[in-house]
Amino acid sequence: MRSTDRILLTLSAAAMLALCYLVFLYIPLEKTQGYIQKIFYIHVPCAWVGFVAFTVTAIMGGRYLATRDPDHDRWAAASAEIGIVFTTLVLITGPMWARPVWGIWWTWDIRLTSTLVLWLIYLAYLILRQTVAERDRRSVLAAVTGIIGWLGVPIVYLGNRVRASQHPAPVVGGGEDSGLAPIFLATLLVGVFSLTVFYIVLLRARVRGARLEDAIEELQIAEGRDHA
Amino acid sequence: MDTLLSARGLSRRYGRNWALSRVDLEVGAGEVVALLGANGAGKSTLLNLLSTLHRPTEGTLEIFGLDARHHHTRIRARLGYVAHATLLDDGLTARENLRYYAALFGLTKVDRLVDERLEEVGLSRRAHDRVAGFSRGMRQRLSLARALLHDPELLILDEPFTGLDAAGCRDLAARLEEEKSKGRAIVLATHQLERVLSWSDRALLLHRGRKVQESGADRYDAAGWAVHLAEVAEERT
Amino acid sequence: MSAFLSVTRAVFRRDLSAEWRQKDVLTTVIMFGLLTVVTFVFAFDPARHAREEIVPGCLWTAYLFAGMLGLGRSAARDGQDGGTVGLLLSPADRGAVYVGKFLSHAVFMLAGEAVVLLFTIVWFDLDGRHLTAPFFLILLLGTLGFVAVGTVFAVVSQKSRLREVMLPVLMLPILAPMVMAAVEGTAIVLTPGSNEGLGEWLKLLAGFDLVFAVAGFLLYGFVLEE
Amino acid sequence: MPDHFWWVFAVYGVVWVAIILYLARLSARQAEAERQLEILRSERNGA
Repeated sequence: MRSTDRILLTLSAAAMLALCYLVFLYIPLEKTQGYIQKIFYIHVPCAWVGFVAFTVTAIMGGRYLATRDPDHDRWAAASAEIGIVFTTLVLITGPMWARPVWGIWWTWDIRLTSTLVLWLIYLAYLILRQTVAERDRRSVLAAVTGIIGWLGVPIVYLGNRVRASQHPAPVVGGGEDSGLAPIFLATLLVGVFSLTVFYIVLLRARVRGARLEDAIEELQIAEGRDHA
Repeated sequence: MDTLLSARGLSRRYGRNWALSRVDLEVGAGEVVALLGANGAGKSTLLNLLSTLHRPTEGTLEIFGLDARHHHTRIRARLGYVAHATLLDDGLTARENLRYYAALFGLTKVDRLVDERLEEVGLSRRAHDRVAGFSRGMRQRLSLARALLHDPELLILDEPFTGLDAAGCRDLAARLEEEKSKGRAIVLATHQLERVLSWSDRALLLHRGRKVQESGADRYDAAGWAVHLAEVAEERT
Repeated sequence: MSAFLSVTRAVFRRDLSAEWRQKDVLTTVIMFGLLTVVTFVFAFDPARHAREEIVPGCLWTAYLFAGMLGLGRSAARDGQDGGTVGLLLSPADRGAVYVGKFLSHAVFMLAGEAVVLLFTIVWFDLDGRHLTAPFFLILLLGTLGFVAVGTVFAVVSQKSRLREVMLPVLMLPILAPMVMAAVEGTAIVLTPGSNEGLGEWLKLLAGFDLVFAVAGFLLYGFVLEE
Repeated sequence: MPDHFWWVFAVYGVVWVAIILYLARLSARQAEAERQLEILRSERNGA
């Protein structure tokens, strides 16, 4: 298992190096925002992984409800924990983009606002997991919250789009219509590939960790039971 | 006598401590089993598992031949549970309470059924009075009527005699004996063994979540068991 | 089908009778609704702000927080008076129970909101011109969305250590689009002139209600059972 | 260096540092858990 992770890690690192080469040395400057626009190729992949991670949480939650297999719950929890890390990075890189271009740290545009709400939904999910002690109950409540939370994300995006059409705000990452020239798109995909593979590595490591922690707890409890 | 309920290695854990550990139990159709043990011995925990209210942490439980983990809804339709709490709404009258549960259980010809059950537990005269004004004994009887509304094959009671005066206990014991004569299986937890002695088939002793003693199907007498209980209790402390 | 309806009706009627006796959900919703509106009046002096700027935000913030506290009370009561255990013991369809609870919560919310609205009309000098049909349609759709999500999370929050505190944490992020649509929609309706752009928000609200009513219907059983 | 280069590089740096530190923490936690499991298992078998 160690070897698969090592392969995935090198793949992700290689893609990241390719991304750096493309972003810093190869692709031409984007006409309107110039150099700062290069943040796009790490900002958007983070947002993408943030959303994919929450989708995995919702799917694994659903599978837990169907099978009650604790391992599904571990995947759901692990993915949420990694997802919030990436979503936090989006909320850091977003303002770092807006600052030089518009002189403001935060803009209530479509994507940043949607990411903030996703981040709050993640937080609610993780706080809920911290405040329910009994494992089976925690898994069920988290699964339901994960599914309902996930259903909310596209609606949040739709809501923001309607709001943006009525209160235009500077849009991080260019508006919908800023069609990406092929080279830009390719660079973006390299970034997405790199971070998605890294996400998989993190996910596998986190799930292994959770399995070990559960095994330890089982042993400690069995210990207690024998001496009762 | 085919088995109605069979539990294998039933355990339940709350946080780190085991409220119930590896209990086996068989209950045949129409059989009456008394569950004995001090407070905190795991009686209520076991009954919560048998009534499918809670899921066991370990072990298997089959009721009416159905696995309790997956078919709890179908099991509950054929099982009655009189818990510590009466589960009655003080603001509603006796009749309204039973009509509410009849609706939940999807029963038909509700009025006739409710009148019958109220008659059986001797509460017909109080059908239209609000439960708030009922005595502990009357609430217990109404709770019994609630649990018997859907004519369950298995009746589970958790300390039904607590809080009742001598007359109330005798009355309840008589009613339960009558239910047994109708072929209804009963599992009840109690401290007062002597009340159920004459009509219960078997007794089972729990101590610190484990089954420590089970009397066989042969006759046993309350005095013998009472002495026995005392010894076991002393040994353990 | 009739078993389904009889369960829904039984759950609905029991909630109403329990509320009729204690009235603690209604009092909570009305009290906190009015307190929030008054706080808004002190925070944004109505004289200096146009009505359509303050009233939508004020009204919906009042409804949100008062509603969440009301839901917390309702879920706590179900836990205490054995209501939930009684339901669990029965083979009643969990979806039917959800519909019953959904309707009773909707009734409590709408009743509380009506009282708060009356005071808001007086305090902000709203008159007939403002309270048009779309205004009440937004009120209804927003409340139904709130209740669809709230009915599920009221039970979830009761099972967390934080209890009522968990309710806003769980609900507010997910309710964001509903609040956005309700507030923006109400602002459009209160602004004299055409209700241009209102349709978008109504569609969003209706979609929100549908998605979460169906999700609640399917998931409520899992949460109740646990 | 083009203007804003260091700012953009800093953004990329933030992301890399964050995810690499997180991976390191996960691996450390996992190693710690493995060690603890070993101790517990040996105790149970040995005892």
